[in-house]
Amino acid sequence: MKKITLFIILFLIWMAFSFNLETANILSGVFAALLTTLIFSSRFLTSWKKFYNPVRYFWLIIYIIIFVWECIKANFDVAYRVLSPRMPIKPGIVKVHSSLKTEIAKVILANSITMTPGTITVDIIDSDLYVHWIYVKSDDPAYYTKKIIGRFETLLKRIFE
Amino acid sequence: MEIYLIIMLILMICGSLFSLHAKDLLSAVISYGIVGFGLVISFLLLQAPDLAIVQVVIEIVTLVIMIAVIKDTTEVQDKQTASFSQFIYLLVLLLFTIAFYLAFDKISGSLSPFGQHTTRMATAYTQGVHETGSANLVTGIVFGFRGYDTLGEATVLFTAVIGVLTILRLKGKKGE
Amino acid sequence: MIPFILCLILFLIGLYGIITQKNLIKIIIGLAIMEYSVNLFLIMIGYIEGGTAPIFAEKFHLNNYVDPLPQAMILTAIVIGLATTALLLAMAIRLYRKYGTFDIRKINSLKG
Amino acid sequence: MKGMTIIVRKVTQFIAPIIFLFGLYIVFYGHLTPGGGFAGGVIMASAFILQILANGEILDKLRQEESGLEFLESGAILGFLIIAGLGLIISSSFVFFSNFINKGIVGKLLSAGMIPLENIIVGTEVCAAITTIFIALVVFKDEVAL
Repeated sequence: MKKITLFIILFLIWMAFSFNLETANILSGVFAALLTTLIFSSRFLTSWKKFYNPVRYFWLIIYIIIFVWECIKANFDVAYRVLSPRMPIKPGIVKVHSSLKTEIAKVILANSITMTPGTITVDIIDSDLYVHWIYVKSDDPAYYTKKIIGRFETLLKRIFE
Repeated sequence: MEIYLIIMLILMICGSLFSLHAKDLLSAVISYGIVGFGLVISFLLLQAPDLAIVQVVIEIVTLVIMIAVIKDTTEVQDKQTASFSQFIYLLVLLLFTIAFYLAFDKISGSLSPFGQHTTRMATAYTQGVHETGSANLVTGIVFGFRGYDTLGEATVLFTAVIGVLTILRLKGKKGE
Repeated sequence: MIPFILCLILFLIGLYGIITQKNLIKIIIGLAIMEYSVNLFLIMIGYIEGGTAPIFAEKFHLNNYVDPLPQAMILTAIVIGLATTALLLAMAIRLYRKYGTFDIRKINSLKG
Repeated sequence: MKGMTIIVRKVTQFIAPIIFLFGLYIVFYGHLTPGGGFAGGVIMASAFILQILANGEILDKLRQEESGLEFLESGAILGFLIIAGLGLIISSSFVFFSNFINKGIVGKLLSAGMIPLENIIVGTEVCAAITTIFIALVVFKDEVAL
């Protein structure tokens, strides 16, 4: 079943690459996706059932919108810090505890943190994320956990768990 | 068009000079990447997308291999002192420069200026779409008109792989 | 004419690296730079001002292609370049394992 | 050889099949769009290289893979020679590398006679060769130290 999921995803990607509906193209797409599935399926995800749940895709769209909005806000914040002559930066690494269970959700969370300007995920160890922050606002763990991952975490829980 | 190419070439020259004079090997290898990726952009400017695709992947693979080779070596280059042999090297280099410049001066008369190439040789190839049936003319030449070259290239690649394996493998396949 | 001369300068820098550098990795880098400059020079010869990439399109029949012959030759040369670089790096690794250095002067004096 | 952090490993699970599929696409459409056997072969090899670097492989397993890759590479050169020789035997013109299959319409996927076949074979050969070089340089390097 895991293999069929991978096959369907790869075949859709092939059709997006080539973008025509001739018989030869579809046959070669089936062949290519089959070959790729046979080689790479042993390392692919195990939880395939979540791919066929439309509610998760709805939350994914909302997540993308919120992510873009956060990104724009962070962009302006970093631009202000770069342009202002006093250089108001206070860099440091904070340890953020995340309550997400699955690995893939933690990785997506880490990548979202990295892609917003000003914060970079350095490493994930068990369920702690080590985040480099351009301006450490306070030393209180509850405050910065909410500040960094608060909005993302609840949505990711709905998408992946 | 020509001005962009000149800018890219100057960037490549700076990158190569820095790469040859860097203190430690890691920064030398990384700034060598400037030359390769500059070459990719030059290929795109010169309307050669096939070569750009090959070069960008080859460059990444070369960088990965080079970094893997020098990863656990911590060698810092010591200051080169001016000695007699150094003087001889510079003299040889000067002679080579003069020789190459004279040769270049000689052939540049027969070269047509940049961008004014007349496709005398390649006229048959550019009209050969209906002979090979391949819309990409480069692929048509590589496999159609010049198949022998491709066969030779495959053989050279095979020989290089055998050479790498022979040099690097100490134990036999049986593991004795 | 200026791009051709800059290409020659790039070639000479590679030659300078091979002649004067003492580190094996830097000699390999110099060799690769020479190879790149030659590739670029040959592609530059075939360029036509205002020409399109040599891919035949059914819709518009303008026959103003860039010369495809040098491109086809360089396509194979690039892959061979990777193979030769890999072979040289393999030899460098063996020398490093034996003598513990990349410096050719030390390797020369340690030999025997 | 050690692997990398969980971020790299998880993302590689998604990216590596897509890179491999893109390489196959470049090979199959080599006679219509930019690319071809050489470019596609190197892209396919880079998918394997990414996997080996991210996950970190066991030496014995890589040894087996490497002997399989050598077999693939030699087989690809043999196939190239056979395809070249077929022109000598079957076609009416008796030329090495004769393109005797029907050419079809320029711009369709099934066109250009033998060229797609040769593209696929060269792609296999380049992919096997570069993966072998990588495995030899990165993994057997550690073996030499023993």
